[in-house]
Amino acid sequence: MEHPSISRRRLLALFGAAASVPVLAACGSSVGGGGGGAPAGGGGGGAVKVGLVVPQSGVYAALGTDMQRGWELWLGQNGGKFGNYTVETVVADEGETPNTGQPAVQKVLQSDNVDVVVGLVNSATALGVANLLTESKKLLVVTNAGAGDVTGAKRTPYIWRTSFTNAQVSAAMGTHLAQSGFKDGVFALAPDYAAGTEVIAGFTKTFEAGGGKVVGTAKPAFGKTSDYQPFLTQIQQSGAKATFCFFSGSEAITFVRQYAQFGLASTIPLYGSGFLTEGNVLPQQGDAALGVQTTLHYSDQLDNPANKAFVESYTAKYGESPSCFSAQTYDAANVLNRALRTATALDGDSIAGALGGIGTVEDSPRGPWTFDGQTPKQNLYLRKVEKVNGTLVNAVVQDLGQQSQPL
Amino acid sequence: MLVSVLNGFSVGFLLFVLAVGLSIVFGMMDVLNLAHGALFLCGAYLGATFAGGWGGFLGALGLAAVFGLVGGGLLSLMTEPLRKRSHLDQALLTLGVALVAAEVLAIVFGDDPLSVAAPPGLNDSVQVFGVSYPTYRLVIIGVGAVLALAVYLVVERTRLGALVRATVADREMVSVLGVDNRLVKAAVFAIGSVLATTAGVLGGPIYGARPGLDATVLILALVVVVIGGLGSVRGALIGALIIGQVDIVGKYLLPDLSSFILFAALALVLVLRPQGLFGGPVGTAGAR
Amino acid sequence: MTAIEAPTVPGGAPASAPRVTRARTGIIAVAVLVVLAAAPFMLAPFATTTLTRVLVFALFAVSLDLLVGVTGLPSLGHAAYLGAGAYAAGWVSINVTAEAPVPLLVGAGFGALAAALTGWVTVRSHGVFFLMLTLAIGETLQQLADTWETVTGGANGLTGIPAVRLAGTPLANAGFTYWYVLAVGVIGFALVVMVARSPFGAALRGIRDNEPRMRALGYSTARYKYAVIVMAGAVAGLAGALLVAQQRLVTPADMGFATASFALLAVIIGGAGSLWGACLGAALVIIIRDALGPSLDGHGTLVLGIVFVLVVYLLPRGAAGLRIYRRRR
Amino acid sequence: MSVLKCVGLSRSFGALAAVSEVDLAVGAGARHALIGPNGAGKSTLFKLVTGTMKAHAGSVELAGRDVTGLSEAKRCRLGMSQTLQHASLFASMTAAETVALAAQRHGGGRISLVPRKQPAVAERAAELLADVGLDGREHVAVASLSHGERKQLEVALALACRPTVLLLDEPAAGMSPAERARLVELLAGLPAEITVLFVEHDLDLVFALADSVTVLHLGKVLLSGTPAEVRASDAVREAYLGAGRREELFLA
Repeated sequence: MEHPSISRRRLLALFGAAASVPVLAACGSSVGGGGGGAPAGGGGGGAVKVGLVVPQSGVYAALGTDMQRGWELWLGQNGGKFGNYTVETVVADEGETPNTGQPAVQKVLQSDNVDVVVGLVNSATALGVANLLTESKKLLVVTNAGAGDVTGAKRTPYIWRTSFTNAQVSAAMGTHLAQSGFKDGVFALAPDYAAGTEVIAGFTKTFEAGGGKVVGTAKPAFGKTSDYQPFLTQIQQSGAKATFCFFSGSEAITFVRQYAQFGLASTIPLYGSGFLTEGNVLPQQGDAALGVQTTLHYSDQLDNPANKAFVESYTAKYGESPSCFSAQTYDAANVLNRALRTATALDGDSIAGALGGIGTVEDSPRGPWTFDGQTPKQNLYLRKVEKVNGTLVNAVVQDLGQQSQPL
Repeated sequence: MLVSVLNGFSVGFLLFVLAVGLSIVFGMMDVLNLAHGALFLCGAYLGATFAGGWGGFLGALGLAAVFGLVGGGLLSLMTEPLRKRSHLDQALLTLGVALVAAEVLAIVFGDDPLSVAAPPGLNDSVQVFGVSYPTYRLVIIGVGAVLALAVYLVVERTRLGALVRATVADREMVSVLGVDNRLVKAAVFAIGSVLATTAGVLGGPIYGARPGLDATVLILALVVVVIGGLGSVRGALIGALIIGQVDIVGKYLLPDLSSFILFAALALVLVLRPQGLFGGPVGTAGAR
Repeated sequence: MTAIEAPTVPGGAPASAPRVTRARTGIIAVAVLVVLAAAPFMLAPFATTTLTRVLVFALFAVSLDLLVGVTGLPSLGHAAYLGAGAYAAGWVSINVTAEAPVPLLVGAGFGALAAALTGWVTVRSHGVFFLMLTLAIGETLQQLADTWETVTGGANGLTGIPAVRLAGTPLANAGFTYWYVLAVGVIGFALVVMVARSPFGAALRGIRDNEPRMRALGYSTARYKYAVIVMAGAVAGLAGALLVAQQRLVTPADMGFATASFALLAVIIGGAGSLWGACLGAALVIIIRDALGPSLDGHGTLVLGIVFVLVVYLLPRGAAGLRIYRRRR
Repeated sequence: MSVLKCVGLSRSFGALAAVSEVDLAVGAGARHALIGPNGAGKSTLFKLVTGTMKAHAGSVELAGRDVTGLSEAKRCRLGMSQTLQHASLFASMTAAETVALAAQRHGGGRISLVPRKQPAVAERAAELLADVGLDGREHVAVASLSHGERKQLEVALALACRPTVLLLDEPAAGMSPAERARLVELLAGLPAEITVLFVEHDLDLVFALADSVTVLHLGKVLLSGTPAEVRASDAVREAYLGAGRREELFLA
């Protein structure tokens, strides 16, 4: 009597083998030489292969789409070339966590043999792949992950950033609030995870330096809190004159809506780091977001010629106005183009060296900025949510001046 | 402080509507329905798509009932062939269904988090204890209380309720009495699922709808069922209200420890009464 | 790696599988080991890294199978012990030494410790209630890793973990790391097979089939369940140390619900109780998630869910792994 | 000196006092039967003695030692072994493996974590299987054993625990006459130092085997004595008359 489990196991083995063949078919040896494959062709001319690792699935998918659009827009406007290298882009899905992010970076480095990696939304992934880049001596241009360590405590010459650091964004708000009448009481809260802690630390440092007093703090559970009433009641009873907070994604939507529902919006003005009202969260927040003021290094309402052109061509091509994620990746292409004009070769060291020498990026949509410690030293803008002919936007209220990464 | 206690009730009642379906299905058929969270999320997305007017809200509730019945019936049908096998197989089956459902919802509704507007008239706030409190949540307390009463009456007072309780006590005996407990099981699965999708629509304006919400809500429902005890409506109600208070008032008193409050409460109950406050020794070493 | 697990009769008549099947399994095992060992020569670095991830996940699935398949304890929180081992191994590699045996021993030790500290809550329960308790424990430990920033790096994870050093030389490339993981993985697998085929293993299978009867035979089953939970925790911790050796990064996502449910899926696909089946199941899960996932634009889990449902139906004897496979008259 | 003594043992399920204040003393080497009409509380009393169920009051003594609070496992290790009314065995094992599992626990040695042949255990298992008439069926999967054979395996399993007190819950239930006769022969042939307490409906078996009998009725002890005394007692006939057929009691 043939036992069923034998036939099932044969079926299983067959299915397993069939599934694994396509993956492991790529031949070549992974024992020779240190780290990834040998660097691709060098010298002037020829092609440069770029691995664009952005989220195409999971919670950050919308950010990934904005980034890819920013990248393709710049290439479209500049004949798809960096210097006189034609750009060949390989896109990989960063996903939501390092479990998918790190393999994606490994894939573009080891099997697609790219010269430069661009992208990464998740800070844990950016920090996690540092050793991959240093060992394969390839350059990574981070276009979002805001953890301070990436270009601070855990800096490596192979990782540069065209976005921001968490503390840099909130430090500008700290100084501003200290000078605008809220000195004697601000309540600060952010989710209980690394980025939240960094933002609050950056804010508190400059706010207290300006003589301000933080009257209360709270750390809602990250990713698990959907009812902020306990914290809102605490804010009301702490006697704070204003609230500073940091939330992104679905938490930003829920918090801002509940902030209005519990009546705090009219009595205690809400301030935050730019991501509270940036990109696709704003339309979901609706009128609850009206009047919320945030600081960020970009807004599609910025009044400078570079941004006007950028917003116009982006909206024409994609039917939506760009977010800071699109601008950050647009700039990544810009700085790589400048670097490859002077870089002698395509390996990490030469491009990194060239990047150090590109000086001010004066034609950036966010306004002129320069690299300082491998991350932008840039203007931070105070923005306020207003309704402009029917749609909610982050109108620029004031330029809070240049701010580098607080160390 | 008082508003936190009030809000604790609103969260508690919503949790009850969510958890009671899981508790009955598990208590009755020993099927741990890990797809319960996906049913909730389906309701939430229905609420999000039809948000706007009262027509939309009631339409969403109606559709949620339909999806709940279909979903419950389907799940009951799918677990039927596994009836002779261990309860673990049925739980694993629902885990597979939960994975598939979550991905299908992500494909259909996309990855962006959606916010859900409360129906007009309930979208504003009202002064309670000198602080403004969203009217919608007051309504949730009312609706939750009514649903709790309804479920309690159905289970305790009606013939179907008696049948459900009898099947929880001894499924073989019920089948000996000539009742085809496959129908009873399908009915309870359907009711449990309708409760889950309804909770999704009701929870929309508070929780919104986003990928990953199904796992968060499943954990919450499991905590309520573990603390409240399995298979008992009373346990689910008391468990949900306790969790509502512990979660909300706890976060108000200890804002910096809010990540741990829920799990600390769970650990406490597991240490003191492993079978939960009201549950019989269903899962533990009790005679089965 | 594929010695077909035929439980030796605990001291009873000679092994049930007749002499010829025992030889056949020996040959298959050696053959697979040779192919696996030669893999890095034939594969590109990325493929080797994927295979390394498969080996790590396979050892983790085998440790879970010791609970699910051999003892009948379905756990949805086993990833917490993988995480405990990974964080411990990572921390020791950064702050003390990355020299070969240290991270492995520390990882296995902390995996066992985490299992010992949390396992006692679950030994009184069984079946689906055990499943629920372990789910709650897994979530609690993941939350701990998410917020204990000073040690675990919180949501950013523990990063910058130095490569493992073997007798002083760091394992720099994908090939050496692969061999290291293969060697330790085979040892871990052999340990689990050994326990499963020992008299202790026979007692575990008795508990799986009929725990009340085992109590009536004089076995205090709670103590056996606690012991096997700690052992499985240790092997999971060892797998955690290998995870660190491979990806040199640990984040709370590594110990979350997704990892635990995929491991349970791997065990069920392989036929709970057949330890080498768990390895095959692990290979399938990782290949679908990591290799085919991106091409399904990130919806690899959909395929896994469907496979899961099919496998639960296809299983002739249920996930509890009641293996009746001797074809006697 | 009685090797098994129950004093004031009671257990109720809600209002129903299934067992109330039962005193029972079984001498060493006795073959003691526990009979009574359906619902008299026999199985409940059996479970209280084996420790499967916790008593609400009263005590159980094994060889002079109070075991009331001890778990089934501890009582088994102290020499009390049991077979269950509905044979409950290990679905994935063969007959030999089942008995070996019990034998290895009571073989004196430690349960080792390393695979190793245990010849002593194997021998004992084979010997026990032969005793209960399952020789030649050692390697048959339990699932494909007949009902009678499974009951025989239960007895072998209980004996593997080297019991001083053997508790059998309706050992002959569902057995064919041939298997029943073999069981009687087996139980009669048990060494004298093993005390046997068995619950049984089949009064032929009871009077064939038992040297002392206790009759339970509505949770109380109606009568304890020799088989002859029980057969002659009106009270017992009353209890059964009300519950059972007359002629069954008056077997020749």
